[in-house]
Parts: sequence; C-alpha cells; structure tokens
Amino acid sequence: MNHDYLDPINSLHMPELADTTFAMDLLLRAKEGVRNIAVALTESASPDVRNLLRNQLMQGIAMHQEIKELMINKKWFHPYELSEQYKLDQLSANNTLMIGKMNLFPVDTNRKGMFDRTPDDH
Amino acid sequence: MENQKLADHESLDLHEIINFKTLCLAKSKLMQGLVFDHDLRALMQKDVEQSMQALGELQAVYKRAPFEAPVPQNRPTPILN
Amino acid sequence: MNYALHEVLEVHELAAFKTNCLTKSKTMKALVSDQLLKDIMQQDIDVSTRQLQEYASILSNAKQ
Amino acid sequence: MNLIIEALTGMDALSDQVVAMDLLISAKSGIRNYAMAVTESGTPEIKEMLTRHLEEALDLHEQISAYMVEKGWYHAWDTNEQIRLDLNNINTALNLPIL
Repeated sequence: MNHDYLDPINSLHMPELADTTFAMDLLLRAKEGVRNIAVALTESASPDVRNLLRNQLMQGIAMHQEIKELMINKKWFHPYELSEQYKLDQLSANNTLMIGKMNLFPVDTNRKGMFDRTPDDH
Repeated sequence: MENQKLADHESLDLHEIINFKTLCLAKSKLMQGLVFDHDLRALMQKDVEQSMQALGELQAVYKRAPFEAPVPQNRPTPILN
Repeated sequence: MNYALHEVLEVHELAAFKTNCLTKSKTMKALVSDQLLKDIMQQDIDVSTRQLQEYASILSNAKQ
Repeated sequence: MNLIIEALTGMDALSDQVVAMDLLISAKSGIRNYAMAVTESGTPEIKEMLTRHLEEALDLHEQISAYMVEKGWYHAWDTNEQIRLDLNNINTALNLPIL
C-alpha cells in the first residue's frame, strides 16, 4: 500500500473493490428507504397517501431483498458467516482509509465562474 | 378526497421522503457509470426506474401540501463568488 | 443454528416489545368502556398472541 | 374503569382516550420496530413473517387512528385544534393526584 494514486499497484482488484462499495451503498440506501417510508406511514392520515406509501414500502422491501441476494451470490456480503463478513469489513475500511489519505484533487476545484451565464452570453 | 389538502405532519414527512428519493435516484443513476459488474448495473437500472416512478407519484401527492407554491424554472439566486 | 445472529437478535427485541404490548392490551381492556375500542383491543390481543407464538417457535429453533 | 379509582383520579371521561392513545403509540413504535427488523432479516421464513407482521401493525395503526379521529381525540388536519387538545391532556395529567 502507498499513497500515490497513480501507482498501478493500487488498481489491483479495483473492479471488485469498487463494486462492493457501490453495492453496499445501494443496500444501505434501500434499508434507509424502507425505514423512512415506515416512519412516514406512521404519520400519514390521508387514505390515498397511505396507500401510495404502503405500496412503495413493499416495493422497497423487495428491492432490499434483491440487492442483498445479489451481494450474497457475488460473495460481497456474508450475513451467515460473521468471520467472513468481518474480514470484508476490515479490508474495505482499511482500503478506504488509504484512499482518504491520498491527495486526489490537487488542483483548485472552484469551477463556479463557468456556470454564471449561458453560452450565448460569452 | 383526491384534491383534499394534506395534513401538516404528513406533508413534512413527504418532504423528507422526496429529498431522500431524489438523492437515491441521482446516486443510482450516476453510479451506473462507475460499476463493473453487469448484474449490479442491471439492478441499479431497475432501482432507477422504480425510483423515477415512485418519485413521480410522491410529487403528485406533494402538490396537495398546505405550503404548496408555484415552482420557478430555476433556483431563485445563483450561488456566485 | 439455521438463522443469522442479527435476525435472532431482532426477533428477540420484537418479542420483548410485543410481550409488553400484549400484557398492556390484556390488562387495559378491562379499563375501557367503549365497545368499539374494546373490539379493536380484542383484535390486537388475538393478532399479538399469534405473533408471539411465531416468535416463540423461532426463538426455540434458534436455541442451540 | 373501577369506580373508586375513577372517583379518586377524576379520569372517568379520559380513560378510554388514554388507552386509545397508548394503543396508537404502541402501533407506531411497532411499525418502526418491524421496519428495522425486516431490513435486518435475510432468512426467507423470517423475512416473510416479519413483512406480514409489519402489515398487521399498519392495519392496527390505521384502525386505531381512524377511531381516534372519529372520536375527536386526534385532529390530523387541524394542528391548532390538536395543540389545544394536547394542552388540555397535559393539564389533566399534571393535575392527577399521586396515589
């Protein structure tokens, strides 16, 4: 491991690493969505709003299940073998910590001046 | 019933859900450009389609919020230096 | 054990919550005078009873 | 409610409302608990059961809130009226004698 993001050694197994992160993000968002809709349901009074939310809740639960099954099939998620899961957790935490230490965006990122007029105004 | 105003508290929860769904849609859409695995990409596309449907339905209901107002074309003030 | 640890823990939490609810509904039903409210509570008691039995069977399956 | 306790506490008119409110709060926290649990479960058998229980909790919540709206104990569309009722209930609870 090193701090140079241009070093090719850091791209080893990159697709796997990236996809586990994205899939985990998708899973957490699906989970959060189910919880949010359930909370909203406990506050909603209009029958048609309740109906809409209830359908979306069931759809959200199904989507969450589908993402979880995909992750289990791809061996990105191990709810039944906690030590396997533990290894993945630690690995991705370490990896992301390493990325956190990199200087990824060395140039100024303020691009605001480019968006204050339409092309015709130039 | 269809045109009845929503209660205050349910409107606030719709606000939370709509913002959350909007962020989810943006993320699932943009991340498709970054994933490698085809199955994961397909599932994300499915999530995008479901989210667009869901967001549209939520927007339609949100129109009945008591604090509903005409929506301008752009954000009112551009953030400039 | 045929279940994942975290789901057993969730079921345990729900069982504790539901036990509390069932106990409350059973005792408080006696304090209620309105018949409609009594009916709703009886229905809640029936549903909660069945749910608790389901939790009991899962928890005893999960016991090693 | 037991007549002696009613007389002692002055809760004769309020008791059904208190019980209904308790049931509503239980139904609400039940829904939140179930939503948590459903997203934590993976075994199909458990997931299926919890989803069913979640729907039952939603039914109970729907029933009890409709009942309370009808009784005038819950003003979903009139926040001011709800606040007035809340303040009333707070006062009643504060003024209960401690037995």
